[in-house]
Amino acid sequence: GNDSAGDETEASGGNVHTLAISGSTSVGPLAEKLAEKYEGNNNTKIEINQIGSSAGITNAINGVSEIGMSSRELKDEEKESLQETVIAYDGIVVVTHPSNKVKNLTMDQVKDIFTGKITNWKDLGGDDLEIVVVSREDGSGSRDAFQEIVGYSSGELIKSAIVASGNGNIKTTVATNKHAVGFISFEYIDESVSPVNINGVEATAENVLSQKYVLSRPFLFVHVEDNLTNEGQKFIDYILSPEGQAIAAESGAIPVQ
Amino acid sequence: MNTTVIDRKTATDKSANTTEQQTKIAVKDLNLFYGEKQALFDVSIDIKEKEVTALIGPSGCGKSTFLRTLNRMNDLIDGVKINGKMVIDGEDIYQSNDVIKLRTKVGMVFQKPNLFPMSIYDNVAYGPRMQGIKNKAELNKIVEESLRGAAIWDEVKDRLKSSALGLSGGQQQRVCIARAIAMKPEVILMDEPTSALDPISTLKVEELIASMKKEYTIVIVTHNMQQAARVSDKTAFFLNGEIIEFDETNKIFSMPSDQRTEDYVTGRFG
Amino acid sequence: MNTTVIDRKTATDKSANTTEQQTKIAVKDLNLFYGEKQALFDVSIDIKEKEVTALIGPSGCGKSTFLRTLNRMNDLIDGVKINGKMVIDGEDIYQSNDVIKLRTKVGMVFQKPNLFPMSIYDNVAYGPRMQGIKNKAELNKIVEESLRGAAIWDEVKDRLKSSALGLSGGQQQRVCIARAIAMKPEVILMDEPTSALDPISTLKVEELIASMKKEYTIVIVTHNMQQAARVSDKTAFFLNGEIIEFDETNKIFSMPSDQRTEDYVTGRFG
Amino acid sequence: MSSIPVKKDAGEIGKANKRKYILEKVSGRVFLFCALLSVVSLLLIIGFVFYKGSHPFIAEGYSFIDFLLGSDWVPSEDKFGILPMIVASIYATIGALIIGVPIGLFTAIFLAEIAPRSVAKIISPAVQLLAGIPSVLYGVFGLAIIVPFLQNNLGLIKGQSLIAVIIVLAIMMLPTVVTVAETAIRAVPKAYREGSLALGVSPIGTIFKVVVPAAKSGIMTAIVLGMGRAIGETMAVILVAGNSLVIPTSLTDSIRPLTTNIALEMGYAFGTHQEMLFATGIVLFSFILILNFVLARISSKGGN
Amino acid sequence: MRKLKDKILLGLLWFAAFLTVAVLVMIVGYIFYKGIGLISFDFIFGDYSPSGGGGILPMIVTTIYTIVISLLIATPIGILAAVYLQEYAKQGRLVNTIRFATESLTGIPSIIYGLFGAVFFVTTLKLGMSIIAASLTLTIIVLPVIIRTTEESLKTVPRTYREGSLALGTTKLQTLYKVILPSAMPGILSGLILSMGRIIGESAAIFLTAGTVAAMPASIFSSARTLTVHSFLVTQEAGDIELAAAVGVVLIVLILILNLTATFISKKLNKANY
Ligand SMILES: Nc1ncnc2c1ncn2[C@@H]1O[C@H](COP(=O)(O)OP(=O)(O)OP(=O)(O)O)[C@@H](O)[C@H]1O
Ligand SMILES: Nc1ncnc2c1ncn2[C@@H]1O[C@H](COP(=O)(O)OP(=O)(O)OP(=O)(O)O)[C@@H](O)[C@H]1O
Ligand SMILES: [Mg+2]
Ligand SMILES: [Mg+2]
Repeated sequence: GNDSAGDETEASGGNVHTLAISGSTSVGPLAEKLAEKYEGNNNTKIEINQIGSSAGITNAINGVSEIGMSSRELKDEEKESLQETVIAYDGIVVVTHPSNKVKNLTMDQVKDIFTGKITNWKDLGGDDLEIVVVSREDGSGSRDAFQEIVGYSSGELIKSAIVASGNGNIKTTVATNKHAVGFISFEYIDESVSPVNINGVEATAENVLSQKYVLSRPFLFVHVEDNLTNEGQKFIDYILSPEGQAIAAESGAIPVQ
Repeated sequence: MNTTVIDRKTATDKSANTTEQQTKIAVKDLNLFYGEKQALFDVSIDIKEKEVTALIGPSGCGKSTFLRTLNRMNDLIDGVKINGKMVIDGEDIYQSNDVIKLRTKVGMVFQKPNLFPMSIYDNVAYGPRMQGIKNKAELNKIVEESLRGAAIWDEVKDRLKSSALGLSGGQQQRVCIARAIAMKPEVILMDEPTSALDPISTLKVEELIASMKKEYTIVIVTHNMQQAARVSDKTAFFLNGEIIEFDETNKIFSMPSDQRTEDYVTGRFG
Repeated sequence: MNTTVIDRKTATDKSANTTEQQTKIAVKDLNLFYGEKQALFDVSIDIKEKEVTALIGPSGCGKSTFLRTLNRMNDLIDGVKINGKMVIDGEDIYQSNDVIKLRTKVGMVFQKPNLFPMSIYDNVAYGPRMQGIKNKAELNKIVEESLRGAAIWDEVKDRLKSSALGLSGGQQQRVCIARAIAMKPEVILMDEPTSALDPISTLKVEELIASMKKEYTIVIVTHNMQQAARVSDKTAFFLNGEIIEFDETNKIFSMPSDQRTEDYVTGRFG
Repeated sequence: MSSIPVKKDAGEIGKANKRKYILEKVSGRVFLFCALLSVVSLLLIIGFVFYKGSHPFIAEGYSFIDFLLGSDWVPSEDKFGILPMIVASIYATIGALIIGVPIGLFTAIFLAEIAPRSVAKIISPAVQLLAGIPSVLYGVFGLAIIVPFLQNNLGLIKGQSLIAVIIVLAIMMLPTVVTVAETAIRAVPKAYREGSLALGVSPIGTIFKVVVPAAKSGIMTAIVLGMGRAIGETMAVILVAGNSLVIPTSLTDSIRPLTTNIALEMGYAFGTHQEMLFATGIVLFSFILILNFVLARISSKGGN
Repeated sequence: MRKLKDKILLGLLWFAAFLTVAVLVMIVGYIFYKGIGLISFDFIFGDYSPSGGGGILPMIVTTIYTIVISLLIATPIGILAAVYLQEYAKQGRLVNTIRFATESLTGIPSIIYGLFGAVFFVTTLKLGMSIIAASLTLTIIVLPVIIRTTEESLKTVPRTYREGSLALGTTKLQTLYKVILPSAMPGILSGLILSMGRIIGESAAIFLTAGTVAAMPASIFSSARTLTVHSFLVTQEAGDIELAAAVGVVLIVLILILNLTATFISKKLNKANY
């Protein structure tokens, strides 16, 4: 499969090949940065569309895009037609309002908060404030990963939880509400929110790599075997190369070993 | 019906002899500009109470414009400037701020019928309702009286609730008159109120004007010289925005003092 | 000018004696319904070429409705049903599909002036332009002739390029006449064309009608009995959607054969 | 007299006009084509939504009643109940209409009838400007200003609430309502105003009793289009609604309207979950149909 | 009584207008306050860089592309469809149904249009994720707005204009473009301005059909990112409100320029008719 696609490109000589990638809005920014560096050195134009994991996977399946980006695990029926490559990991961190005194939680406490068993910060050593839970939307890769690791299901999530779409919206919501707790990717942490340690372990890339910090999820590139061109393969290779992984680390993701 | 006509004739003759009627509207040196263009030049006229004053003159001479200054309808047109004095019942209407009072007192019937897109009943009841009359029976009475007064009752009594815009031009104009009457104003301004009417309706309206004279002061613009002669006590002849002559109707039509008036009124025919 | 008037009188007298004029429009058993409501009942009439036919009758009797069937303007109103025969120049206009030809041939002036929101010049040049005349000089000529013909040229010649809607009612109506004349039609329908005009303009328009008669067939609705008597050769009296009587104008006004006609025309005054 | 001679060739159309009639016919067809094109594209969309959305109920054995009346929405556990969202949508839309329509109409009336020309000339385009500001920015504005404001002043633990949604939607429908209504009011013939004023009716009375009723049809369009904007809006609502899956019982509860449910999860949904989101779209569409129907009824009632 | 009522109503009118203006000032003010700091020559005219520091020129260009193409397609179709419904079709059940459906479709969330566009234009018609696919989707979104507002303004043209013109033996078509459409122009224009707003403000329908490629589009068949999609992405993922607001500032200026142009064009058109 690769060959025929490769022939096509070679036949067209030095023409610029356009590599269409679409999918997850979480993977997108990282992919854009990688593409920017890569395009500088290679005769390839990379088009990245951040339209959501499912849309990207669909595009990859029906050939609209060569590569799909996903921040969620593939479902079984999707796995039948798609190849997946983990290009990096994304650490997930629990965040609160900067004024919140609670800086450490156990995994069980996190679960109790998100399932509504603990409803006041004073039970966790904080001020007497009701807890407002902020979650991502059902189906989101972050949420899937977070729930799986923490150990509760979507059905158990407290009903009154605010559901925000995207890391940015969780961050903004938590940053403007003293009661709030949510979870976001490492790369979006800044001083507007306060990160919480889990079981006393700080949320850092090193701790994820050393497997002391367990809240993380994979960033996936997926493609249909026959649709991937040489250029596509080369870009994936580049990402997995030390240079590519360095860029990933720089932009807040956790490199694959 | 005929008696009314006779009554009117006598009344006209009487007023021709006696001039003791009080001044209702006194206009002095009125100038009106549409933007740059002057449409009225130093108009001065005294309109007497309970008389019919006719305004005649060729098209475009400013009759409608002058009529509309009497209830300040020209205020609505952008760029209209007015100076001079216009006193109604001793009150300078361009000094007072109460246009509503003015317009309740000075009713108007326009050149083109301008009924609202409502039922006939609602059109006539509109004014009284806005004055706060809610009682159904009272409204019904006002509507019927006004429509009868405008000689249109028989034609519309079965379709009071249907849209007024489905009426013919003549019918519409008469409902407009009814709408004005319904407000029981003191002065009624009419801008060619019968120009869209057939002779029979015209006759009815003229009789109406004659009978209304007992209570109201009426100013009427007309192109119909015969009509002016028939219905009015005084006539003012306008030309190019000026009043050329203003006098007893008899006098204007029989021995006008200005050559231009004579030229105009003898240009009549029929 | 006066000669025209005399000419006209002679012409009228002549046509009263001689009936050899050809039929231009033949109407047979025409019925018209506005939805459920019948407005015209079995109307039959022969309109002769190069004559003026007046339609008279009380308000709401169907004069305008009938006039509008002659150039199929009623087609525009939803729910209008027409049956019967209407033949112009040997052609049944309700069989033919060429309304454009019909309306080019049969011009119309409406009851209320309906100028377009364009300049005076563009209003008059509108029809000719739509027929494909582009030549400036030719258009100028048509516009000037038409405006002169409608006795309005002198009043507007300096403001041809300004909006037609700034004119007074009377001025607007005369521009409407000019607009119709500009198309050089064969038949001209006029729905109370002078109801908004002063006597001088009315006289001019009546003279115009008289002089136009040499070339055009004219059908005119009027409320003014004198006008009907002055300008028309034949007169049709409508009542409740029926033609009660149709005859020489002289006859209608001097010795009508129907009592209702007599009642109506003797209701006149002046 | 009884038989009128009719020429044989009478039916023929003159040469000169033939082209005009052909043009007339062609243009009529073109107009019809355009109307059909719009109708077809609209039908395509409706068909698309219904095709996708009815699949689970027809082919996969889900119960439509459970879908409508269920109050649990956990796609990952195959639970699809949208009752809380239906209730939320109804509350939010009605609330936005109650606030947005009067303010919008009154503003339109103000601009068309009361404001001096020079003022209206500045405000009207400025209001139209509001129509072009992306809804995301309304959402950001809502999240950064309205939500904290509500939270602080109403003593709430979270400002993401029904009332926040209502306020944001009311603001978002303003430009549409104001612009369309203003145009309609300006188009009312001057003769109506004159007729009323000449009866000694105050300018305000004239406006409300004659001008506004005369502009009724345009005003209804303004309301319907504004409502469309309110119902169809997603991006701003996502940010201020809180999107909680509860049946709202007070103005301060977080809500998840039907639209945000679709927009929120479509990015990650697949299979039945995605089809259920389309089914949500069907419900939304029916909801809009009912509302429009009610509005049309109201407006024709007012017509008599 | 009446006077008091009048006073209250007048007060309400002022209050409503004040509220509207206040909201306007607050929103525009907020956007400027947050965003103006980022505005610079490079920000507007520089090329985009994902690693930061780049400008938004590609998004500006894309935005203009989508506006122009969508309006080029939607304006004639919408106006002519409205003309058909209002002037040609027999008023009755069918037309009312079409009208009703059109109105109802204004309420469909744009994400559904987006999904439809993704299936129909992008995949079925094989246009790929592209500006043209997005523009076609937007065309469908704004059609109801254009049709309804045009119909309304056609309704306000007095019947006497139609009669006056037709009585001169002109065709419906001539009457339409010489008399009716020019008189209806102001209303049609405000509908177009609203549509333009809708196009500019749209995000969901665009990112599913045009994608989010942050590069200068090579042609209308390229995938690209509009300003609004850009501000949507930076809010949603990065929570970068300053950047979103800065994009908002650019959008507001762009809308201003476009509205002024539209008004100018309509004035020119009106002059041409005098
Ligand atoms: N709104 C306006 N703006 C500018 N000029 C106007 C306006 N209204 C009227 N005029 C001009 O003012 C003059 C007087 O007009 P007016 O309507 O008072 O005449 P009129 O005597 O009532 O005529 P008619 O008998 O034809 O109704 C005319 O020359 C007219 O063109
Ligand atoms: N569009 C319409 N729909 C329903 N009825 C109508 C319509 N137009 C006119 N009519 C009715 O048809 C009858 C004849 O009207 P038409 O306008 O022909 O009268 P007319 O003789 O011209 O009266 P006028 O002298 O007042 O102009 C009237 O009763 C009128 O109410
Ligand atoms: Mg006048
Ligand atoms: Mg008539």
